[in-house]
Amino acid sequence: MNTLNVIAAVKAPVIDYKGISPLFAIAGGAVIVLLAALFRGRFVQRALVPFLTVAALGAAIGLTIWNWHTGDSRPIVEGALAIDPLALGLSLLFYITGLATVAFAWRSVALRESGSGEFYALMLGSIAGMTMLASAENLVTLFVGIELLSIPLYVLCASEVKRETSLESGLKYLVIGSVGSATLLYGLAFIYGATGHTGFGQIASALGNSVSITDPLLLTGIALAVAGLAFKASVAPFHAWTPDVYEGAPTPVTAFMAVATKTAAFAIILRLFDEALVSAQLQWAPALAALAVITILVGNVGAIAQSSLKRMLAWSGVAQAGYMLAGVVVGTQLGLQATAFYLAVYLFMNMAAFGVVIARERVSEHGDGLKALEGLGSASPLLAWPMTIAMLSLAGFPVTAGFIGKFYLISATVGGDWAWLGVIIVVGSMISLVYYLRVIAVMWMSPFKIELPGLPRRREVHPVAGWSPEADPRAQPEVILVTLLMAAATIFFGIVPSPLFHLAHDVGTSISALVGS
Amino acid sequence: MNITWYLVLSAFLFTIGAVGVLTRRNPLVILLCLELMLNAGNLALIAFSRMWGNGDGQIFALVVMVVAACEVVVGLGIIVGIFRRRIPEDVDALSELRG
Amino acid sequence: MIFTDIVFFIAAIGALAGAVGVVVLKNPFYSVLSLVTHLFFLAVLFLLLNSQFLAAAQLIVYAGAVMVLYVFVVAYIGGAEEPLGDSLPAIRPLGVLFAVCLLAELCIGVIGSGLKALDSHGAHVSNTFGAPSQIGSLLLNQFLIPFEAASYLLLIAAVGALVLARKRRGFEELTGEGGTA
Amino acid sequence: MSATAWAWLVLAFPLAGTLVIGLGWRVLPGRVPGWLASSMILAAFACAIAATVKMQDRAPAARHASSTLFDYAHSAGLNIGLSIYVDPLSLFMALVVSGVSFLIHVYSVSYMTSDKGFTRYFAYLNFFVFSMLLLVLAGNIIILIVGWAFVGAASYLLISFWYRRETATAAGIKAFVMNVIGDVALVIAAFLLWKNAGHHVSYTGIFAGSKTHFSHDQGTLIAACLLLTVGAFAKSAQLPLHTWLPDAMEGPTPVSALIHAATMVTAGVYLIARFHPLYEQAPTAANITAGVAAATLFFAATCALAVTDLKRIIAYSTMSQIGYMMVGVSTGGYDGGLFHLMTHAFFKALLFMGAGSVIGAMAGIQDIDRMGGFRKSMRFTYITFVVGALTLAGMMPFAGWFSKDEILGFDVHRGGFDLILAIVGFAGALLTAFYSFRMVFRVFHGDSVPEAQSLERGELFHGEHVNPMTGEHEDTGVGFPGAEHHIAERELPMKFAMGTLAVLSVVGGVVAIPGVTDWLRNFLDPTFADSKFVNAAPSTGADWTGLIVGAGIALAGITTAFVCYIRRPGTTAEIIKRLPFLHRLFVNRWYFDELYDALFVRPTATFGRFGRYVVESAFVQGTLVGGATRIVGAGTALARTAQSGYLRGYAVLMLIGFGGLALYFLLQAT
Amino acid sequence: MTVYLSIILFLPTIFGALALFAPRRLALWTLVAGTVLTLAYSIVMLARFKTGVGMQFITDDNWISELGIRYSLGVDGLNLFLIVLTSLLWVPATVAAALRDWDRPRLFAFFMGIAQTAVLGAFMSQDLALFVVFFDLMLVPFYFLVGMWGGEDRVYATTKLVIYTLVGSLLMLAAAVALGVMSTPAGGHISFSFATLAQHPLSGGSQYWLFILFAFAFLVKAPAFPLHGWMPDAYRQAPLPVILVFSAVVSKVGVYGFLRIVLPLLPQASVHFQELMLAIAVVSILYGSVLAFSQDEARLVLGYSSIAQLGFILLGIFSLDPKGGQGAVLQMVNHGLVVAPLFLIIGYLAIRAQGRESLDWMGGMAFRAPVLATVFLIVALATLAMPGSANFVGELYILFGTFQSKIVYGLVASVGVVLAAVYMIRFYQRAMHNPVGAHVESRDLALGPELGVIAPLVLVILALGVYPNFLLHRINAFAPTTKNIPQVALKR
Repeated sequence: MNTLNVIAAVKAPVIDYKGISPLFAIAGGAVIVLLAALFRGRFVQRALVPFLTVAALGAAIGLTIWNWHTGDSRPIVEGALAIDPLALGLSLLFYITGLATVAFAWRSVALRESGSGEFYALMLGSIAGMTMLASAENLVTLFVGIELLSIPLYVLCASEVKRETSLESGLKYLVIGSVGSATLLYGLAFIYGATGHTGFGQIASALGNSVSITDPLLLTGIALAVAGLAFKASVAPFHAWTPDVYEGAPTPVTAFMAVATKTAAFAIILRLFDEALVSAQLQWAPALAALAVITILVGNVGAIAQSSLKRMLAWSGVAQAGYMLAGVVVGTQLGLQATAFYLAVYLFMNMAAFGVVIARERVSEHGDGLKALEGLGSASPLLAWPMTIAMLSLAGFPVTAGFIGKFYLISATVGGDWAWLGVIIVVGSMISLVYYLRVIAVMWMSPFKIELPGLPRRREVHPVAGWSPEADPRAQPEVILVTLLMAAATIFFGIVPSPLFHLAHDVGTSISALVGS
Repeated sequence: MNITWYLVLSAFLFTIGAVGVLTRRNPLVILLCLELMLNAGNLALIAFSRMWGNGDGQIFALVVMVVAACEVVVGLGIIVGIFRRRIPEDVDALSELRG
Repeated sequence: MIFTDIVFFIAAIGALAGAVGVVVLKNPFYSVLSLVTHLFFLAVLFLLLNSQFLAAAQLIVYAGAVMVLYVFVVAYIGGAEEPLGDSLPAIRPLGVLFAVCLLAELCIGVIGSGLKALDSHGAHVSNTFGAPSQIGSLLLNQFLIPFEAASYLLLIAAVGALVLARKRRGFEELTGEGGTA
Repeated sequence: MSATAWAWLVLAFPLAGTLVIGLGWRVLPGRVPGWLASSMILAAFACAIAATVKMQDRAPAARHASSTLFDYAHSAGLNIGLSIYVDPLSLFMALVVSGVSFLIHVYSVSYMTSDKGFTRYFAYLNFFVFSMLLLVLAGNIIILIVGWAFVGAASYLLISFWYRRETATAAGIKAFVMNVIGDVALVIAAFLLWKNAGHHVSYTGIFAGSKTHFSHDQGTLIAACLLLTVGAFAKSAQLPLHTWLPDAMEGPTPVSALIHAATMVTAGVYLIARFHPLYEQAPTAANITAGVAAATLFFAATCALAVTDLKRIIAYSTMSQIGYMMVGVSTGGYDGGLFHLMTHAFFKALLFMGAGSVIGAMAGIQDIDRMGGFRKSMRFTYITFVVGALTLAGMMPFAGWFSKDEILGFDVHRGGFDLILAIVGFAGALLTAFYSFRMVFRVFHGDSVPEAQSLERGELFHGEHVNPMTGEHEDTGVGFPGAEHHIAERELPMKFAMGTLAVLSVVGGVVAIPGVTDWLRNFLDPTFADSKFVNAAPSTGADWTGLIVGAGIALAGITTAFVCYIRRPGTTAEIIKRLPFLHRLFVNRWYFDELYDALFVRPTATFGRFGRYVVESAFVQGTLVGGATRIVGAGTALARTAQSGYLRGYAVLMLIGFGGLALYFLLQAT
Repeated sequence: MTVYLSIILFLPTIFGALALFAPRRLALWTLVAGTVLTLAYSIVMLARFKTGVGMQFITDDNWISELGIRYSLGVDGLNLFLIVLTSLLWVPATVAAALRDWDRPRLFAFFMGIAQTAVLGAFMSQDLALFVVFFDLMLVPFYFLVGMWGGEDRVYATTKLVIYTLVGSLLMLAAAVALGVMSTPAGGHISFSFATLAQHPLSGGSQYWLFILFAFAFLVKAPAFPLHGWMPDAYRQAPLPVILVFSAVVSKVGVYGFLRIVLPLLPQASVHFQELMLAIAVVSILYGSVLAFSQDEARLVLGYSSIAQLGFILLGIFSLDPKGGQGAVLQMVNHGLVVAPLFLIIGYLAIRAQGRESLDWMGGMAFRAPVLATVFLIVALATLAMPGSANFVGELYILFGTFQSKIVYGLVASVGVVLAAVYMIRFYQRAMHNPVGAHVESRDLALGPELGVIAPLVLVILALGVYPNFLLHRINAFAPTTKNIPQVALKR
């Protein structure tokens, strides 16, 4: 009683420290890493800093699991954040991606260029932004989260400052990204203007009461917001930056972006649309569906005839985003679960693929070119197998997690009376076979001519090996290890998907506004 | 003066910013145009904040200012890098990544 | 009321003029200056919307700090005139065209809205509205997290700038137009 | 042992022979396979006799029995047993087949001695006999079809026995395909009967069902019968499915004797006799069958006039003779038809054997223009051949005289449409007599050709080995036929076979001399008891008048031949000069082959080429595969050109995208 | 509830995995051991099979309960012999493979093992989703097998093969999911088990488009005209043991799907599209046959002949008549049994014609090779369904069934029987008969490596020719499922 009065008297917010502890772990980790990096010296740079980063991520994972609970979301800090399975589950994905990236970046040029402390700190900062985003409960947090996510990435993309393409990708990402966030901001402003609130909960309750769902102001706001978020998730036609930035950025950064950024983007898309704007679903669902179709088609046809693996993966990433968007469109718990499931799967298969690309481009004279994989099957099966598994999974062959993911998505679409979207997904995967299978063919069935139609490349790829002399196939165990782990996970969850299903199921429960599966 | 007026004004500013991004080739100027767009957002936010009489919008705007500053910093950093790399300050010159 | 209207129009025209200046002026240095003017008039508008604190912040943070940074950079790399012509001629007309569409759509969105409040001068507010105290309390309560995050963001951005602009060896042996090495 | 048990044995022996010879091809030395095979057939013949005896013990009404080994196919309402049906008809056929086959086996033992495929030959031959017996003993129509196809396969194998000859393989595939057409017709017929006659495939079931389920001359029934007829005609080389038979002469001569004269080709006759209840219920079908058969018999006779290849002449005569049988059985003269089947088996086999002997003497040459004057040098062959010829010509008192004229007499007696058939038959008989003696005179009379002379000198002529059709040389070292030739005069087995057949041809008629003996009719009656023509036989007197007329015709024919070839040689040349087009027509077998080539072979081949070069490449690969590829390719090009690499280009793209979105949302707005 | 089928199912994969670690020379023999063991098991299964009691050896476990996918296997008259056939034919294929040396033999064995498991799984599975899983999985090993050990244009061929067939399979994936979801009663838990699906029939409209998707997948697999675009390249390029199993077994999975899935689950649509499918079947028969005898490549002769043969099977299935259905099943087994030895024979001929597989290079090979000739002859006659062979009985049933329901198609189809005779005999003659080819050195089958491999198959063919009821009697067990199709369809 007495204490209550005291708390009431002091107008300080109630902060659930347990709830935001993962966020603290990451943010604090970044600071510690920075400080540690002040001590120059090989040991600190090569061993201590990475270790600290891993420690921070590990701590975050632990805390997240500690926080784990199913059921409805729990707003904390005056409803700025929500701690619920959707947030927790997806942030787990960020952390895992982060761990993999630590290994990938360990020998990278970018690390040497920017200094490991700065590199890892920036990465952690970005992860912090993602964590915020995943649990954002109001528009302001949303915006800050997105910026905290993006700005470090702009830097990381450009961090190989001596390489022109790295700078180019950095600038492109920055400019287009800022346009995106400006659009988003404007949209959020309109939504705020239409509803008078910034909290998702209040917005949801305002829709249909204080403001009609078909109010032009609101809808324009939604349109702007969709555009902004679609940009982050690299959904066509807002995808154009993706291939260029992915190709130009240092490959570890590309891997990180490809998986984590997309996951974060979908996290916030799910929150905004399934929580705040759920009652306007009739209005936004068709638009998103159209975007999904465009994305699936554009992404898949774009990926064909790419000679750079990073580029190919970028395009395929666009296509995959389309698949997941279909899960959002459905707007049911099942759809939510399917999307979450696919995001997890997406992490494993892409990380496996990127790991191989990294391992190869450091030693091959073809860099990240498709040719760099020629004859890999007999040369080093340890790399060829993960790549093969990743490609098969991306193409959606059975006994890989990718198949289950597609299956789940399709059943979600059919269940939500969007059967034709399911068919579109299928059509997309048909087209995708062309380029996924070609990668496998190059690895196992060479020597043979890779026919690559299309634009002549301006820049012939130079060996990156010159930049990191100690990198040679035998000397990057950490990369190979991560790759193998990811591939193993892809297969494992293809055969025993239940763990992921439970995760996805909890995620699905976190937004009770949705109609049950 | 009606709130509508402010909003229309901000729409104009936003558009001008966009046009700038599309038409200018100097990365510096493009950054400036981005600032314009963000400020248009700010104006809208504050107008709405006034309209509803709650402070959320103003806080939002404040945050946006910070964000804008950060973008500027990073952007300028990249531009400096480009300059050091002896590449002309022309975004069209940076089009090696394509296809 | 007339007075505020007049002020509004002046400020609005000023802001627009500044914005247009940013876009059209060839020399980046002038662009920066016209942005400053733009920001100033914007601050005036903020005052009209009685958010004094933000007006102040606008002037100090922007017109003050950020713009100075700009000026330095421009001075450092020299405000080069933009090369004439365009590598994709289609863009200018196309861009302008779609920008106009954008404008139209935004205006429709604003004007077509059914919200009564839009046509009002805004809700009746106490004179503490927009004052530092109110902002402060909001920042420390409801928006604590965004506030902290924003400050954190500044730190990260600083680190980023450091990474990008740090003095480095090795640029010398890179030929200007060469591909990557 | 019951009759059916013996019947199973009849089947068992040849099959055993096939397997033993086929598997023991490495170990069996010299002529052993030949003798082994022959003995197997002899055993089968013995068993057939035993079965007959058993059957004769029963009361006439009870003279049929069936036995099923196991379910051949039994599901989904279709119940087919692996069963045989034994009755006088099947026994009669079994006797004829196994008997004649035995003699031909014996003949072959020496004829094929030097052939490198000796063992293979006898394996095939035994397999053929097994199939033929299966055909005649089959207890239901499906098993009948099985046997039907087996004999077809055996015939194919033996036709292209000398597979180095492209002519032989071509003839083989021709024969096989024509036979398959027949099989298909039978399958469809089987279905129609199964469906409409109460879901039976066994003869007894079908006949019982047809009585109740079909009205007289019902359309479905006619269709079924006509399909049966097609099957029969395909096997028996009747119009229009006859073209394979002349080419079938590519096979070794004994094969022609066995398969393409004595047994297989007469299976069609058996088929129609077997299904006589249906035909009697569907007179239309029966009449059509008879009509076509009559046409065949005349057409074939005309061809036999003109052709100069010895074996082919006999082949055409076979077609023509089968025509007689067909007329007989399809008009209800079952005894006559089957009687003629038997006698024909004797004399036609005999003729072929004689021809084989001559061809042996000619070192493989078959063209009668090259022959002449073997009268002195090949006494035995000459005599037997003449006997055969006389029987064929229907000269009194040889067997053919009785059998052929019984058919014709029966038709005359029935009158009406059948009278026309009979008249055609008599006309055919004239031609028959003529061409059979054309052979005799041109081969054995006249001045001796070198081969004959060397034979007179006592050594067998050994000529260069050539393909009788194309005349191209053959290397006997790497294949077939064997290096040496054999003639009856020097080979006891050949003599034995020909002698026996000659005797049979002379005395064969004794089984049915009008007014004197009635053995055949009595024997067969139980099968045809249900026939409504059972008592339709003409009076003895009428029979004899018919016989006299027949004999006269035969005499006329023979005399004409005598005049043309012996008394006034060159007459034929005169005639040819008078009626060149007729000659050309006959020589080219009325252009049937050319017609089929134009109608079926070339169109199909063209379609094949069209499919291969147009449909496959243009449509399947070009449109379906290529089309999809091109669409995707276009999409790729588009996406990649949009990916210009210019930052501001991307911004525009975003703007466009947003424009679309906003437009949509504003349309949603009120 | 028994683990029996699971053993048969996974033995090949296990041994394939073992082969990965076996010494180079023994790798393929390891797999051979596996296949032989599998065969032994499935023969025991055949012996234990009880006719007329429906589904047997049932295994039914949760696999992915969240998606309602169950790991449920079972055997009835429909798939019994297809399973046996699969485990039978993999033996000669692997032995033939083991008798020549490959590079990377371990991988070869591994993929062959996986392939067999996938095929067996497709035949065994009693759950639609599980079927789809195996159906798609099948392509992976074949992609590698053709692509790594094939001929010159192997990569093109294999890519085409996989994409072409996977286009079908993916459509089927969509259709399968849709079928499962849509036929789930409101609030009920989703299930893909055939039994459950059969209980909740869909409305006509949705049946139709699902039918089209399924049909597309299965027709591509078969292949049927005009969806056989992948066939010529694949047949030309694939290594012989691989194309052997592909043509003999894998091609059956598609038509099997019609009987197992389409007819029972989409009866209305099956009736609705009957004429269309019959037309496709008839066209495939005629087109395949005609092209088969205009080919010079031995493999392509078989390829196009398979199109015709599968056309017959399709015909039987869509006669929607018990006779036709059983004939179709019988014919699946028969065709597998004759095609396998034919491919072996092509191999033997090629050895004797300096490695060339074109008929132009052959001829007169029967000389000094009586055994080869005999074997070839038997198989050829069986292939053209000569009466007395089990194939004849199959075609007889198919034709009877078709005559029963749609006689016109049946009559046209019987032209195909004649054409079959033409192309098979032509094939036989151009290889074995006629003057000896210039580069042929004719010799008989070597006792162990050649005759030993092919003889068992030929014996099986002969045995079944004598006693086809051995198959029919057991196939009969599934007759009920097809017998009531038309009535069921009309009832709904």
